[in-house]
Amino acid sequence: MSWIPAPVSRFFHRTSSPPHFYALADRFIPWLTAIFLLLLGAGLYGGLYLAPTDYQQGDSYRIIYIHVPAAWMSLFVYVMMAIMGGIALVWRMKLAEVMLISSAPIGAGFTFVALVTGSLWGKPMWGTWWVWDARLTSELILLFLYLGVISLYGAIEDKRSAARAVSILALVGVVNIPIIHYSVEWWNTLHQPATVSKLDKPSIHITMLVPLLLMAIAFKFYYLIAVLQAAKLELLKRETSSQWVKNMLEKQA
Amino acid sequence: MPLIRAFLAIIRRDLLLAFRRRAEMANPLFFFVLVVTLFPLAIGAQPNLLQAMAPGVIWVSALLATLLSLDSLFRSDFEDGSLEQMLLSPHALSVLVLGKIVAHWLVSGLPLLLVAPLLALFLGLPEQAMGTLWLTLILATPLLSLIGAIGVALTVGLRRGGMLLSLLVLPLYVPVLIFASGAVDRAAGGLPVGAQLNILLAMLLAALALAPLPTSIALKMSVN
Amino acid sequence: MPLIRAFLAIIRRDLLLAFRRRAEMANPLFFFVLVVTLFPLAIGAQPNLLQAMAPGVIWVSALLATLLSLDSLFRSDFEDGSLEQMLLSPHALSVLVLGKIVAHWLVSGLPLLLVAPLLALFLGLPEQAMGTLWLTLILATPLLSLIGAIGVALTVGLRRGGMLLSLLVLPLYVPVLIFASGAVDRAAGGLPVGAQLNILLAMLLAALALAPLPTSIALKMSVN
Amino acid sequence: MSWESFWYMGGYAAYVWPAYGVTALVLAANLVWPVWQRKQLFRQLAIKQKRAQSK
Amino acid sequence: MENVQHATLEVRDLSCFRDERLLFSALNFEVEAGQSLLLEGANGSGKTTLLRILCGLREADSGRIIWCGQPAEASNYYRDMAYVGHADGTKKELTVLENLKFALALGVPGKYQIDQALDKVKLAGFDDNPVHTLSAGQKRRLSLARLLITQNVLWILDEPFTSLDKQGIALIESLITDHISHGGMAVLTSHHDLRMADLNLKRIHLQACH
Amino acid sequence: MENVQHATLEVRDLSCFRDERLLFSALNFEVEAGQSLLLEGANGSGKTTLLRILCGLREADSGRIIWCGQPAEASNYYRDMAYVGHADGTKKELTVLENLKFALALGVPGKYQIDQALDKVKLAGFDDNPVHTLSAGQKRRLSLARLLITQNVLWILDEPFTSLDKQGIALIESLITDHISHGGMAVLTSHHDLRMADLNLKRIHLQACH
Ligand code: HEM
Ligand SMILES: Nc1ncnc2c1ncn2[C@@H]1O[C@H](COP(=O)(O)OP(=O)(O)OP(=O)(O)O)[C@@H](O)[C@H]1O
Ligand SMILES: Nc1ncnc2c1ncn2[C@@H]1O[C@H](COP(=O)(O)OP(=O)(O)OP(=O)(O)O)[C@@H](O)[C@H]1O
Ligand SMILES: [Mg+2]
Ligand SMILES: [Mg+2]
Repeated sequence: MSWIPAPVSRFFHRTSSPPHFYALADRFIPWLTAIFLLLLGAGLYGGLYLAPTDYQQGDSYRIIYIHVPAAWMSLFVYVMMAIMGGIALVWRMKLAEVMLISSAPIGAGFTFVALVTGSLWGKPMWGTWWVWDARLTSELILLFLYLGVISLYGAIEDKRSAARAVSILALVGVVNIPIIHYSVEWWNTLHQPATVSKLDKPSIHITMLVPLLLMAIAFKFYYLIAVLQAAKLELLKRETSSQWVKNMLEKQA
Repeated sequence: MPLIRAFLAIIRRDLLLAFRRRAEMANPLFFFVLVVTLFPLAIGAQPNLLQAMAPGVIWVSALLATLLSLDSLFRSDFEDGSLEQMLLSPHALSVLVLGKIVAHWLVSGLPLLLVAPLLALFLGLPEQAMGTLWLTLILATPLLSLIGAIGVALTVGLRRGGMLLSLLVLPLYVPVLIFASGAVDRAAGGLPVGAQLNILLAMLLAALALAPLPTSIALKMSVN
Repeated sequence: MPLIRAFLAIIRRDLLLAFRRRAEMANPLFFFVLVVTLFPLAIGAQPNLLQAMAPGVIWVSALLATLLSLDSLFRSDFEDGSLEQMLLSPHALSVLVLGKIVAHWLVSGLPLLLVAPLLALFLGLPEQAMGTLWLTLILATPLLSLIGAIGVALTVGLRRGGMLLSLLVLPLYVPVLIFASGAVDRAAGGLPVGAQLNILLAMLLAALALAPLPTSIALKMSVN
Repeated sequence: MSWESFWYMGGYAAYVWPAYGVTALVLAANLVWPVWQRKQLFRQLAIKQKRAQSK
Repeated sequence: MENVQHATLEVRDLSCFRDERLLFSALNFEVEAGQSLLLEGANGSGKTTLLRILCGLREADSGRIIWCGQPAEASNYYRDMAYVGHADGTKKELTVLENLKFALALGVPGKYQIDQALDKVKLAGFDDNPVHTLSAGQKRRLSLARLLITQNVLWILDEPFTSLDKQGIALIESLITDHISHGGMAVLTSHHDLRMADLNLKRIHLQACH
Repeated sequence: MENVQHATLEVRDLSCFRDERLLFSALNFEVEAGQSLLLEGANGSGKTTLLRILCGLREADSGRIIWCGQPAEASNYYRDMAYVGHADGTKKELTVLENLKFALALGVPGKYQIDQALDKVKLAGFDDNPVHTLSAGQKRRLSLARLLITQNVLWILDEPFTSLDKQGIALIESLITDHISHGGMAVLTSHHDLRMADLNLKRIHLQACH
């Protein structure tokens, strides 16, 4: 790792030591929460109140403010997991393992939200809850990939091995995501010339776009908060017998 | 009564075990959902075709999911010696076995009841057939557990019984499959389904009365 | 070369074992046939519907049969300690693992090649699609073994990994399913299939090069 | 715009509000669950420590 | 244990084949209350097989088992007998207490309460530990605690000392001695040399036939 | 075995946790050619775990293993070492000969031919028997025959005497003595008292920490 400048590597070493990371997370979470709430409030206000009704879709389009950010996050989190997995496998970094595991339920949550909100949007727009469209199908499969990661981690008792297993799975899965995506897209166009009218992308108005972007950034901050909370728990679980946890217990008592 | 106490203790313990092994518990459900989603992928997004296939696809998938969950019915008991202790207990073995089957259904059959309608919706099954789908699932999933138990009991002593189990059990599942998917199919077409449901009910009652006995005999043989 | 000798020895031993356990060997094949025959039963005798479904049904069944046969890839080696010995051998683990995968394909993939056309005929697949069905099977069944090996390696240390395995592996099988059944479908409709076959070939080559490494890492983890 | 028409969502209330509701639930669950679990863990550890000390 | 004083186990003309190979034939022995029987023999001589026949998990090729003067099937034999084999029938995911409670629900309550039994096998305080967190020796002792909480006269134990350290062996020897001295009976196998000198101990040596 | 005279195994500062519990820490020892090491300790003290770390099947939480002066990964360690654990890696459906031939194909040919090795472990004549027809003792001896036909210096044996009768124990003791006296090394665990008096035997006692 000689190509990494010494101060940088020192910084990583320090922040990746569990007690240090724990304290750091504790320090950051209030700030992150404040930013998240601000962005969320602004996004919701802009999206639900300020933005005009769509001339084609009526008010149902307002689902966009949660659907699209959630759908973006579902992909983003998986890519993050794969990166963490790579780091965990190559450098044996415990913190990367912890972040990987902590991300999985959050990513699964985003995927689930994208599916449900999409479905709820699809009923008024397409007249059906579900179509076997490329994007929808690959999102469903993404949910299974997340569930696989979560189940595999739960099933292996030795958590060090479990983290390794999950890192491998996340990496193999991420290689497959583009393949799945393109195969599904191709499969769909080969078979079916859009029986259901797809969303004609209306050139989105600026008053509609800004809240969408606000919500997207808000979701990123939400992810940071949630993953830090989960990582704190995971670190504690893994190091119950270590000295820093004992010290913290005494402080709490 | 000690017998009823033992029966309930078995159900309680198996549910507790299922809860402790949560990760495994959800698996038949995942498998069911996965297999159902494979079909649209394999056949292409042709709504009419999918709709016509829906009853068959859902029922075949339910069958396979139950089949794969069967292995867990006696496997761990066999491996850790609990099965021997059950055989040696002074209570009627058939009743204890029935307790295990009930627990198995609660863990692996019941969840199917909850997601099957959702998947049916995804496949485009007409709303008027939903009720029938539900009824057939309620009647037939316990039946699958009961019939399957005989097969597992016969193969639990074998190292890799999984495949053999499917060969034994799938043929026995055929009547269930025919009546259940037939009923849903007819309901989708707006036809009456009373006869099919009655037959399923009769089969369920018969299996409840008859299946535990051969299962216990087979278990005794497997432990030998 | 000692490495090639070890590679061949593994294939030879696994084939010998499969031959000694003949009864088990035939099981994936039976399962395949059984699942395919469930569909006419579930859907009723509607020739047009069956014909339209044929590529999908055959490919989904082949997938499930391979999936169920996967467990035997490392299970018995894990249980009797052969896997540990393989890990401790001075040879490159990836090559030994590839040997095991090849043997697995010879035992469980190859037989499917032989009966699938028969079943396709039985479901009414047009003759002009038979060649394509064959080609897709030749290209894609090794691919299934290669991808599946990663999943088994991850779960072989678990007591009841079977169901979890499907959850891990089926999503990864989706592209294979789509291209393979898509190709057969197009062939049945008289369309060209070169693109699909090329993609399958590319995936096969990529998997041959890439899959053994994560498989060996996962095996090391499982033995730990 | 009145609150009533806001909640009415141009006739799409039955789709929009459940969507927001599910989102809120899932996101909240993913935040609250680890915090709750951590409290639980602390409690368990405290009990264990007390037991170890009394031994 | 009202019928303890009269309990007898008689085995008459027992024989067993395994894969066409004779393991033992015309085996005759008796065990009475307050007595114990140690099966000895080289590896593969059929000790485990004999124990499993004795407790009805396997059928003998010929011969009879007689309990208190009656054929085993017609007597209270299965209620009075308890077996601990290599697999001890405890669930790894359940706690010590849950396991014992379940054993109690399947059997008939016996001489000791659950916490008394845990005390006796030196597992007090482990009530809430899942079994998979116990060491091998603790697991063995747990499987014997089951014998204490349910009512039974005859203990059938297959290598109860296997993979135990010295203290574990001593503890289990004392449990058996205690059971016997209160009018119980035991049939067991072991490659260890038993030191239960004050015991009314019969020995049967199974001859390996290969 | 050209490098036998200089072979040394050094273990430095090894430590291992299991489920948050310290099994051992700061473990240091050396074994030289012609020496053997016996690990002792109560049930669950970590003997098996240590052996598996020694042969690289498990990762230590800290510490190094040094073979002939080099870190294990950088040396011929994995070629010079052989491990026989509880599961011995023989296939029940294959014959004795087929199993040994396969072991040979995976390893490097060693001091003995297959039939010489079978002679030495008293399995001559069993070449064509499928392994599942062997008794437990014969199986154990077969798993040691594998060590004789492949080239290796260090034997790592986990309870090689378990469930063997007295003759079986004597035979395996003599095999180990023979290996050591020809400049080999062995690390083993056992609950039995070893009678290899003429051996250069080191002992390490693992303390159970619970
Ligand atoms: C269950 C149903 C649905 C699912 C699973 C789903 C899934 C997704 C996914 C995964 C994305 C992100 C794609 C990417 O960034 O590459 C997305 C974006 C989007 N979805 Fe959906 N969707 C569903 C239904 C709908 C419906 C009914 C509509 C509107 C009528 C819709 C409108 C959009 C829009 C506007 C975007 C953003 C497009 C872009 O980023 O280019 N979705 N959806
Ligand atoms: N499942 C089996 N199938 C076939 N033969 C078996 C089986 N189990 C045991 N045997 C054979 O039966 C004989 C008796 O086995 P058993 O397990 O009763 O011996 P044992 O006296 O308990 O030996 P050990 O001291 O090793 O426990 C052995 O020769 C063995 O080969
Ligand atoms: N798979 C496992 N998961 C968690 N803990 C384990 C596992 N295997 C062993 N342990 C624990 O690790 C410790 C050491 O086990 P190990 O098998 O190394 O002991 P040992 O010294 O070989 O004991 P024995 O004399 O019983 O063979 C034990 O306390 C045990 O509880
Ligand atoms: Mg025995
Ligand atoms: Mg050990």
